[in-house]
Amino acid sequence: MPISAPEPAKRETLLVARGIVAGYGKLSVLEGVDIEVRAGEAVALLGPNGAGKSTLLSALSGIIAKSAGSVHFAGADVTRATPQQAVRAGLVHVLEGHHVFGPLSVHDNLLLAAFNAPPGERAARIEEAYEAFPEMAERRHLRASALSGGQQQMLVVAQGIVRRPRLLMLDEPSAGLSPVLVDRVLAVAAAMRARGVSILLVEQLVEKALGLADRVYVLARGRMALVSESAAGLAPAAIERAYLGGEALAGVQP
Amino acid sequence: MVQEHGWRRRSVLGAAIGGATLPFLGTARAADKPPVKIGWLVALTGANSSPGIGFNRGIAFATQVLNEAGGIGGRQIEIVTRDTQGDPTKAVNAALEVVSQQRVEFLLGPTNSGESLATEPVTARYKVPSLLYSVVDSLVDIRRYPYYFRQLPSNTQWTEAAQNYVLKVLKAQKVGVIGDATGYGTATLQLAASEFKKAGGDVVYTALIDPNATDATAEMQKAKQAGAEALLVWSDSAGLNARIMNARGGIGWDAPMIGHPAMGTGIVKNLLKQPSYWGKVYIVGYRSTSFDAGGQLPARTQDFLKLVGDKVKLSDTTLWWVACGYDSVNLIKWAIDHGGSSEPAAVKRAWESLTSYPGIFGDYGYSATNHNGYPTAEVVMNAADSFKNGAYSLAPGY
Amino acid sequence: MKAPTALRPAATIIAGALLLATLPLFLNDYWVHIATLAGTYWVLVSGLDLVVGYAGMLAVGYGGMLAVGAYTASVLAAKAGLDPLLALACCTVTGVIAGIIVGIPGLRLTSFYFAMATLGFAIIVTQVALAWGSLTGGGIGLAAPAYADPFASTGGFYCLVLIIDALATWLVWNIASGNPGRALIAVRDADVAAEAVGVPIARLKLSVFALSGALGSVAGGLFATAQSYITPDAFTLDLSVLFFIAVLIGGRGRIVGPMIGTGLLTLLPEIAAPLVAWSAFVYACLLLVVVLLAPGGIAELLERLRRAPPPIDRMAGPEPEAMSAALVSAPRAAGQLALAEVSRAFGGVRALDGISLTLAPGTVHGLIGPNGSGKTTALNILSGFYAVHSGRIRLGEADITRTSVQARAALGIARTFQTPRILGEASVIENVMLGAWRHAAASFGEVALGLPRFYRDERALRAQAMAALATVGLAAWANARADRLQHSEQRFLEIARALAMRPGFVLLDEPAAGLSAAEIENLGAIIAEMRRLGLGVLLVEHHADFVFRISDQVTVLATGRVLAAGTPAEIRAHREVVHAYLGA
Amino acid sequence: MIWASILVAGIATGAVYAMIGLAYNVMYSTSKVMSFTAGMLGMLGSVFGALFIGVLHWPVAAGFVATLAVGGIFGWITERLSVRPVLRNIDKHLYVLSTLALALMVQQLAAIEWGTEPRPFPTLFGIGHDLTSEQYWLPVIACIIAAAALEWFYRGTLAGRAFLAISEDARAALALGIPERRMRVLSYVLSGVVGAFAGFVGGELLLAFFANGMMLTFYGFIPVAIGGLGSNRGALVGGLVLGLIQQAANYWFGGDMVPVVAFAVFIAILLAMPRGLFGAAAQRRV
Repeated sequence: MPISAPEPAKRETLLVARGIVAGYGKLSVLEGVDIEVRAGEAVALLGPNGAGKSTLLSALSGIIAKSAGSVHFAGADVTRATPQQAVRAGLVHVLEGHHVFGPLSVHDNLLLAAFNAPPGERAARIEEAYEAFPEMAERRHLRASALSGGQQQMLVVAQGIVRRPRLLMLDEPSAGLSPVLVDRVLAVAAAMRARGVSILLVEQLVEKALGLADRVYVLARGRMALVSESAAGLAPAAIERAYLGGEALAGVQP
Repeated sequence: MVQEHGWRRRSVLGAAIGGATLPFLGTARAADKPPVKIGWLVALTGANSSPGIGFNRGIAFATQVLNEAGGIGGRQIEIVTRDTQGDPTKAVNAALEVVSQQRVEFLLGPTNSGESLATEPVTARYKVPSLLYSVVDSLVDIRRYPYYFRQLPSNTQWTEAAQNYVLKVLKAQKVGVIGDATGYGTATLQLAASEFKKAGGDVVYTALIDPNATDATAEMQKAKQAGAEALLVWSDSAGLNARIMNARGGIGWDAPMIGHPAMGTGIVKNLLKQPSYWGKVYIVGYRSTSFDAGGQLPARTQDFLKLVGDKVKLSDTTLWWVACGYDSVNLIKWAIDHGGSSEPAAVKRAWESLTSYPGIFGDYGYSATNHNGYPTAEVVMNAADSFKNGAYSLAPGY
Repeated sequence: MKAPTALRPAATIIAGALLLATLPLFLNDYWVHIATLAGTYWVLVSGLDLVVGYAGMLAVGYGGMLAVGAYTASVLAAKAGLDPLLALACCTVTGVIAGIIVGIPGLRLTSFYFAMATLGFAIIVTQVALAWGSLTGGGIGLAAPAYADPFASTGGFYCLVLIIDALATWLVWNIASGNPGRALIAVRDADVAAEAVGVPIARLKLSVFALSGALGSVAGGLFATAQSYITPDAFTLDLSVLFFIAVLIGGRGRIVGPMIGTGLLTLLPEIAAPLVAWSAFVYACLLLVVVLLAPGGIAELLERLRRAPPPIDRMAGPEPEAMSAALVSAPRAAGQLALAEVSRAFGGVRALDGISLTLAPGTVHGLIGPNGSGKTTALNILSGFYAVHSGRIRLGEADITRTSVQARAALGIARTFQTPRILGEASVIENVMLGAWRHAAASFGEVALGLPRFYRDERALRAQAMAALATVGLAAWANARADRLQHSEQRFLEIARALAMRPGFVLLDEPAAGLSAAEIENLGAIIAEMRRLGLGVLLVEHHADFVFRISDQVTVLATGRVLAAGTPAEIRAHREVVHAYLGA
Repeated sequence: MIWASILVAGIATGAVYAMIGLAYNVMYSTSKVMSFTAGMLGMLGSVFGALFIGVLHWPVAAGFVATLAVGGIFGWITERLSVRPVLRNIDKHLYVLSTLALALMVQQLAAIEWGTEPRPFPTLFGIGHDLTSEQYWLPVIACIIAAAALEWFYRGTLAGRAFLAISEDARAALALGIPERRMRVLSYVLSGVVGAFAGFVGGELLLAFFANGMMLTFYGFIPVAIGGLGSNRGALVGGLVLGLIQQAANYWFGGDMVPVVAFAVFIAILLAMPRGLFGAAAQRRV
């Protein structure tokens, strides 16, 4: 569902990352990655499993250390920023894989997302999240571990809303969700973008991602394999090539 | 060759060893004769170091007095002090160091029974005349350890004094015997219980208590229920002694407690819930350092106190510890003076000929068959709550 | 590093002992006593090094072992009138028992719990010695055995200690350099890898605890005599901590380091006599400094100076033709390895939901699917790390559903891990020799005693491991520390280790992750050779084109179910697969 | 009467053990570290309480606050010196050694500076006598207060919920912008306060004695092992059980067997229930 937005060229740049090298311990997953996100746009970050997409988001949000490269966000150098500083600046990372705090209630999970908000503002922010996901409001006193997988994913995205992002980085929000729920979650992302929030979306469901995104990056084996200024004009074959290491799937039309 | 190396090492370790012996070297500069070196193994730090600190003051004082008066036959006295911290392994190392490296001619200590038991067999082969600072009976063994003489009373003398007081003065037949769960406590508990039965008494209750136990109320109640008329308490743990007294007072019981001198220390006093809980506690003491009914110490002890003046702090230690340390150095001087040399054989002969040396702590006497030198008659009981300037009053009945 | 023979360590140890035996000629009794004490402690620390240094078990309370031995020797000599040397020999028996008593909790407890348990053990031993007065003399203690000539004098006893030191060092050296040593390091650094190659972890740990207990107890027997008299007071917590720090300060997983550490720590309080009140504080400070600044200890520092620089030509090309030598003999055709209707859930989430899959010898079976589709779970179930909740696993006719990981390794099922589980501090070739664990013939005892079979094993395993390393192209790195390898090289190392198991089946968990294009080519050649030699290869991989290129069969999983299965061509044409991948 | 005294003394000592167990849990909550310093906190609480109130004659309230402050500072030092540096290390077990080293250093410092003899802890209120004296009821009340306060902190404050979040899933907490490191420091300071509180209220029972540190490290851990790591409820139950077992062992077998029995119970429970009564489930290995 394309949403009208200003021409890409006119937008100012929100996030600029250059030459990111990062990994876990001695293992370098990213080997010099550049990425940019402009204000108010949605960017899809695609790539096969193990390409380093989640690692890139973690490196941008400061959850893992970068061994080289720089990150600027909204004009400020956030290369060495802690995740807390990133969140305060509006650089928000929603982890993949239903990372909720099981023993805590839904409401407490959202309250924790408001950790860096001024105390007076917390309730209002949580209400915003409840508006986006009314089923969370209904279950506010339920333990998060009692939620279904799809509901847990909603909760994680809701935690993203509570953090009031300028750039929302969503890591595989569709994983483990039924198609209906996938659409719900992506609709929330689209609505946020309509309000001017930039979106960086990592997604396995390529078509869904392309439906939302203005631009596309494809990451393969720790490097950018493809950068496209237009999601709509992207040939599926090109993505397949980038995905599968150079060979397109023969005779298949997605 | 060995000596040479010892000397060389000493220069390497000069600072270390010098630091430990420094206080006593002050007047030794001009002496052209070699000093009389006395090894002194003592727990100055670590648990149970209070007696060691007291003994140490007496030894230092005697050394100072004698050295100022010209030493022993013109030889200055040098005390080689080693802090053993109450650890037998450290004590053995230190003992070997002073005998084989420092080549001391006399040995004092260690002050803790576990340490003495370990160092004695090790040092025995060096034939160094030694004064024992431990009460364990087996340490005096003329056949195996011919150069060892005990200056303190033995454990048996202690338990006998306590048990005589219970049976003859307090006229109590039924006792409870309590020890702490340490080496000393377990051993003395057995000794005291069996000796008491032999003497015709009735041991109605025995208990070993963990020295860190938080509470002894249950033990006191059990002892009371068992019909104990008095308690024999053998623990050198001040904390436990205080807890026993607190428990005894807490259940409103007033059976007398008789036993280890540690029950009379200022530490115990501080730990008591009420000062009155210190009443009816009688501890092993000595006639020489006890106030009589008129509040007077024996004349010889009074002279000693005049000599001491304010040179030795007595308020936080026990007079008999200081006196005992003072006597040790003087016993060594006596042996060299009377034996004619500091050769082990001569010293041994001299001490074995000693019938009654008038020490401050007591009248020592040894013979070729007896190396326990302290007279049993001088072991008495003191009232624990009568502590004043390092001494106690005689318990009622003397 | 040449293949070990009995001669080299023996000669080194004997030369060292002879050198040390001259000390009494130069030193007075005091220093000889200190040397005796250091030697006595080394007997214990050598064994403790196997437990703490090699196996990585935080056994803090080994002062208790010393007490066990001291009382054994003293009680037997004093009460039973045994000859002191015989009494010392008996210490090994009580030591083995005490070692196993400490070891059993060690099989189940994690680091801090185990450290606490061993501290408790040390407390209990002294409490029992205190309470059991009729035997131990209680608080009064008892006299230690005195040896007859020629061990009666200070120097003579010192020589006896040296002889036992040499023996202890010999035993520990053998264990450490042989199969058990490698397996222990594996238990410490990569326990799942140890399991996967078939190391019977519990039995191995208990053997090591028994040996270290025996050594600790013998040390106790000697300690008693050095002390001449023992009371429970002698076995302080400080002593336990000293032993433990000696291992750490020396550097875990080595022998020379802890030996130096033991010497230093015994000497320290003697040299710094005025600091006696502070000695415990100094020990603790040392421990903190070592842990924070040099966790590898002295030995690691020495190692850094000694290690040869890495070969310039980092990755020599693999030589797949060497694989047959690595496998020694053709794999046994045990039939097909099959999952039948297997399900497995984790906390309510069905990770696998009725999967069937067959892996035939001499074929490559690719297993692909999106994240969380159950690929790795399937691999873990095949190798035995996860139990199934329903369904069967068969190897040929045999049902191996409930067979342990180790037993499956023995049946010829080898695997690699998504994150390489290597022994970083061991050399590359030792990592591979670990894989050949099952093919060593010598028992723990034979290794300890350095019997001929141990050396035959070592030579054979080393040759086989070299062949495996040549196969994957790491032969030039054989003697380098494994953690100096790059991540991609570590993947090949794992494959070499799997080959050293002489397996019938190899399960590869994302072997191409993090590999360069050239390395992927090499990997392909190696897998092709596996197939040619008759191995069944399961390939769990994200890299789809690679899987399609080299697989005979491909199974696609999605949300725990088989989405498609067939030849690569069939799968490529499968519409749902494309959907699963591209979400179309 | 004997049974009453066993019960009263057992519950009182058990309460002190339970509070040390709480201190263990608070440290564990944010760092997954079990620290040998837990018992040292109790020892410091008694020693500094006795120093401030008994020796320096400060008012009880001032001495109490100052003691808790000392505990908090030591908690901070623990985190800074022996936890933070090793958390980065791959070999996570190093914390066992670094905290052991720090614990031994503190114990030795206390032995040298405070002395190796137990010293009295002042009576604070002087209410009750014998079995109703404050040395028995004070630890129990304090333990209830500490447990309730922690419960309120965890459930009722954002920082407390952040602790739970970090222990549940540190990465997710980090991603939410919760400052993990500052929270960890806070948890160590809090644990220091709880531990010093335990030593302060247990001072009359335990006396101000340097060797109490190791004793409490050991006996404070047993409740955690019994109750399950991280479970405050478990620590309370475990502390009570241990206190009563010790008193009973003392009664039936004698003082020399108390550590033997306590240790045997510890091992038996660990082997039977490695996760304790209320422990969390094991993690996946591969």
